[in-house]
Amino acid sequence: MFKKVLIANRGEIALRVARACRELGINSVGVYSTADRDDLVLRHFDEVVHIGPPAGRRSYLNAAAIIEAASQTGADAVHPGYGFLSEDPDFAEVCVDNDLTFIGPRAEVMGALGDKSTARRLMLDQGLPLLPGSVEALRTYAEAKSEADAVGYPIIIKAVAGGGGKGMSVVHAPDDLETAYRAARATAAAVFGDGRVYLERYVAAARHVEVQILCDHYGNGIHLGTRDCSVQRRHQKLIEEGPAPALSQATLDDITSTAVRGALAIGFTGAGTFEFLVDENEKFYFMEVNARLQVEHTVSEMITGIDLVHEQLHVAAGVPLRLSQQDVEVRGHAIECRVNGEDPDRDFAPTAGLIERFIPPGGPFTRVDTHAFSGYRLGPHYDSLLAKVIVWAPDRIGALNRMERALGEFEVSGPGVRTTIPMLRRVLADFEFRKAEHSTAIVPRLLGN
Amino acid sequence: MFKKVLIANRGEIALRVARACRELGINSVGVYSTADRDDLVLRHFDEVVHIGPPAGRRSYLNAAAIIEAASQTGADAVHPGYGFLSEDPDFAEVCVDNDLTFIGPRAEVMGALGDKSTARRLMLDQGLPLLPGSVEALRTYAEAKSEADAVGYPIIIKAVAGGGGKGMSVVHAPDDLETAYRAARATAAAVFGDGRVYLERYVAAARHVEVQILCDHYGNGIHLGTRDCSVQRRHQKLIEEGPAPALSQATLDDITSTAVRGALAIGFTGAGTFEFLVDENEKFYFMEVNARLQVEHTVSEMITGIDLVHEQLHVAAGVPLRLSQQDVEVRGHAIECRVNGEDPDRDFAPTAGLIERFIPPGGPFTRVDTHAFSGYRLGPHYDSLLAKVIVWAPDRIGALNRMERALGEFEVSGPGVRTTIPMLRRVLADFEFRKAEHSTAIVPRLLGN
Amino acid sequence: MTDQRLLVELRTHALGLADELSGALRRIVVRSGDTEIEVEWQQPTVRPDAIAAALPAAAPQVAAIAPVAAEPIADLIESVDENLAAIASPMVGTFYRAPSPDAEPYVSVGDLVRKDQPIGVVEAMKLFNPIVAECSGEVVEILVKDAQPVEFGQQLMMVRPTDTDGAR
Amino acid sequence: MTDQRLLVELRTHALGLADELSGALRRIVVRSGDTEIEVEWQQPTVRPDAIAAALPAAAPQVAAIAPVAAEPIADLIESVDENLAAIASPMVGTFYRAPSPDAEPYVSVGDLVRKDQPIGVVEAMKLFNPIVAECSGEVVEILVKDAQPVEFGQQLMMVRPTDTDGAR
Repeated sequence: MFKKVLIANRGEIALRVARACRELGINSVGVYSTADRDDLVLRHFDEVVHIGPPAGRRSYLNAAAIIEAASQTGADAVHPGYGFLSEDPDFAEVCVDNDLTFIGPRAEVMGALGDKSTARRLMLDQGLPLLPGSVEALRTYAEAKSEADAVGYPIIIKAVAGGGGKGMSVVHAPDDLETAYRAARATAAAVFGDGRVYLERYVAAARHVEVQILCDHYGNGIHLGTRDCSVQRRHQKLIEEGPAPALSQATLDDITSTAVRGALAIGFTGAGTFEFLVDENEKFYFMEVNARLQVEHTVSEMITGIDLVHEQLHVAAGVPLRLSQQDVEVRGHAIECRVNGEDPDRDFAPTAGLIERFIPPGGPFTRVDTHAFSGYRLGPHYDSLLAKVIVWAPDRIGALNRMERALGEFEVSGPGVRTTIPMLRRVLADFEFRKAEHSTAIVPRLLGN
Repeated sequence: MFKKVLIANRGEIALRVARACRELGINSVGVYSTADRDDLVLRHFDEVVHIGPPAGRRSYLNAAAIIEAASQTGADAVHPGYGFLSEDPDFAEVCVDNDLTFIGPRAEVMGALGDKSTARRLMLDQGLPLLPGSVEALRTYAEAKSEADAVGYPIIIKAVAGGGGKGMSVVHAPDDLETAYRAARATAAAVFGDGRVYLERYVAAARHVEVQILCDHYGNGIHLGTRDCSVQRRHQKLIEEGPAPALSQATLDDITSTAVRGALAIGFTGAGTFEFLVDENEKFYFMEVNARLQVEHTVSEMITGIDLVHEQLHVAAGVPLRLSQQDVEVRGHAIECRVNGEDPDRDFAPTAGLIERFIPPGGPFTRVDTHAFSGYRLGPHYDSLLAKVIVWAPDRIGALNRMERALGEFEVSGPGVRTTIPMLRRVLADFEFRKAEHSTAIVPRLLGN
Repeated sequence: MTDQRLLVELRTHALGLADELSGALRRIVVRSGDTEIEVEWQQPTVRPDAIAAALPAAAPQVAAIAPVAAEPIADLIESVDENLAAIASPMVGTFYRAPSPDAEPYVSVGDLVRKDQPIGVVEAMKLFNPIVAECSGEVVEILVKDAQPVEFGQQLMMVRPTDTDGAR
Repeated sequence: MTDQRLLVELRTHALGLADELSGALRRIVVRSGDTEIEVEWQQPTVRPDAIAAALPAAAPQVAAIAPVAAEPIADLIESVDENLAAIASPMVGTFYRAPSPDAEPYVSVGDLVRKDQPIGVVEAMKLFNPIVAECSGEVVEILVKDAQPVEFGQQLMMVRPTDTDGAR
């Protein structure tokens, strides 16, 4: 097992990993930018290194600074968290070049999965169902047009190098295709430095269902059940729950075993997520693989009792999987709500300011992952996630009621500080959501757009 | 089910019950003394009533004020929490006289269990094992002497009306008996208004093991597993864990079924705890019944996934038990640490003052039940419990490591504020404790007394 | 009075209030015409008015009418300013203005009361507890209705004391 | 009273109140007619030194020497007071005082340096990055040893500027 792990991230996920390290007797090294230097999160690490100024590309995305910090402190592994460098195959390679274990899949696997076109080809070859559309990148507008006609409208154009919901464009009619195609290429080139795009059928009222995967270096892989992440605003998840509700056990079994098969076929190692779209007939289609820990991994932890970061650290250190699939028993229902510092009245723009009072919820079967506290200053530099609230109950309605209680007692206040809590409570109270009849269309409906 | 429940308590347990009410869609009525009027706990209730000045006997022990508050607000039941009026059969009776459901056992059962002499007689009749000693109250010193000689020294003298570790006296040699006997009688008379005492064999190095019981009004009863509460300082529990470690499954099965049998035999209803002493040969002896929710009920919740207060409310409302014994699956290991505002350098005297910074632990499998927050003023009027930290893990060592992590990140600071956290961490790090070879002698050993 | 004199006067009063009032103060405003002194303290802790302001939709409804505890400072300032004394309920119960349904009220607005004179009863657990005036004076306001539930400490009446023995 | 006089008066009162009142003040307003003085204090918040003071036993050990970030205020006060300017590392890496192991150090204590003169290198990812003086002056202290790991922003040297162009 590792002796010292550098955590190349900030906020709640850096704290999450530091907690796992402390529980396993591993020393942790935290890194921080000037913007985070007063943060009480730093007390959770055994050592800390100041790596750069506030701008992400000069601090948390600064591979050189992070590698140097790891060398200085004698760390033997780097945990990238999510976001920042977590899906950067070059960074994974630089870690290895510097005798550091990168806690994630091998660089080449990550590279292949990061290219959506390659990932789709790989999964198609393994017999995973894809939505009708172009597997490879579209080379010309003519190709896009013939593909779209074959698939039938509406279609969605996505960036091959994309992810996290960025650079997607829905086209409802043939007349809009050319403009959308050229705009999507330009956006992809600007945002990802790679103008390639592909298209597939657009399913407006689908469920977003994903499978949590864990694989070791010896060809063993298991899943930790499913999560439904259909409650999204502009492809940003707001609420996640597990197991995915309103699906038959046969579908759940099918989707999980499909994911494990796909993961093992491509030599995936570590913790990852297979994302699927599920239509109203419970047909499911492979979307993409997230080759890292996800924000919502907590949901899988609550329903399985397995600490995913503990297991992730073990398999990264070369330990064979300590769990077989039979050891994974999904029990009850868990929900996570993301409390972001955003202003719903200003189109969910991030808010900044001093959080004067921060009293997270507590009590039975209620987990809070947060780096905030009374006196925390929410800055403008990074994402707006303030806290994740996760609750568990024996059944889904019990979990919804518990979450409603938990959000109701969550106090976040300060001048100018606004959060997603009111929006989250609206979703929780929604009749369709309570009946688990919702799809990715729920938030647009509630917001009236 | 109840429509409105008045919670006749304060602090974390009032909050605990209010949370359950909110999750079940029951309106809650909070009561508060002048000392608690600024408390943010009040926001957790749907309505609040100011019942009296700070002194407990004029507020939280003031049955008339509580009954009036219940009448005013139209509550249909009263939850007494623990402490205060929770084990007062007269109060239970007054509730019933005023058409209020008292959430607890029937007054006569509570009365019988509150009299240790009656309780011992009842349990002996049901075949529960008692420690050698006097079942009934001792009438004279001569009787005490002959009983002590028969039992063999050391012996312990306890008040018939006692509880919570108060009024106990250990006698190591015959010469000390008379003084101890007369002092114990005087103390019992002064503290409990009832001078009767009994004696039994004193087991210095025993484990304190208890069984969580839940019974309905239709003769059904189940247990929710065991808890070990051997880590005590002067009979005040500091750390509780479940299931009781280092006991064979046969012993655990025996002790739990014995408790259920005893509970059903005496017509117990609601949530309660059967306390046993277990010696090094795993022989166990009935000690007493706590006819109420206990501070450490959280441990049972974490290992069974059952919300005990939800179930308690249901059975009190006349709903048959919703769980059979087979539904109760004990999974993993849970530990609770009581964080009290006490000064270890002044013999654990309660401290008071402004808690400037209060940052409870969070993250995976970590539960905090607390009424405190940054800016909370810890007053001198009530007990010193500030927060309960409960963690779960698949095994005991994992739970100990997680608790060590959780306590390590718990920030409680303010001028003059001291807590039991350092003491708790000493116990967690103790070699004997980690091996689960400890007994009730552990805290005296660590404190060197 | 000149502005200058007035300021000194206001300051004296502000300081006097800060000195004499108990509890954690939040704000004192002393004003006379256009002249004003306002002092606000940092929020040392959670005060009842802060709680009220922070209450979400599912906020507690105080069971009876707003208790004395809810706005202690405002009340105190008012009573100091106007030299009024409040009579508060010593217990939770039901307030009655008269000894029986058919009887005349003990007191009405405008009545003069003597110290220790009964001004109403609070019934709790079927016992009727007489409430007496804490000072002699004139009843200027009755804050609760007949047969109204009251909390501990809830203000029942305001009295303008006629002597200084029991003004506070 | 003239506005000028009045302002002086108001200020005197504001200062007097601030002096005489106890507790953590948040705001004082003194007004007379159209003239007003308002003073508002910052809210208490979490300061870095408070954090440092509150660190428990298992506190982070800063990997290298205490970084500039750890005590920004103290540092600033010191350098202002003594009129010294710090040269800080622009990156995480290893500081070297000389271009090669056998060479003489770029600078030593007592040396005069010109603005933009190299004073050391920081090696990061096998690249050597020259560090230059930000102002002309005298090297009064070298805060890190040769071949010592440094953080971003860590102070390397203190210089007493000889002109004002780049004192900070």
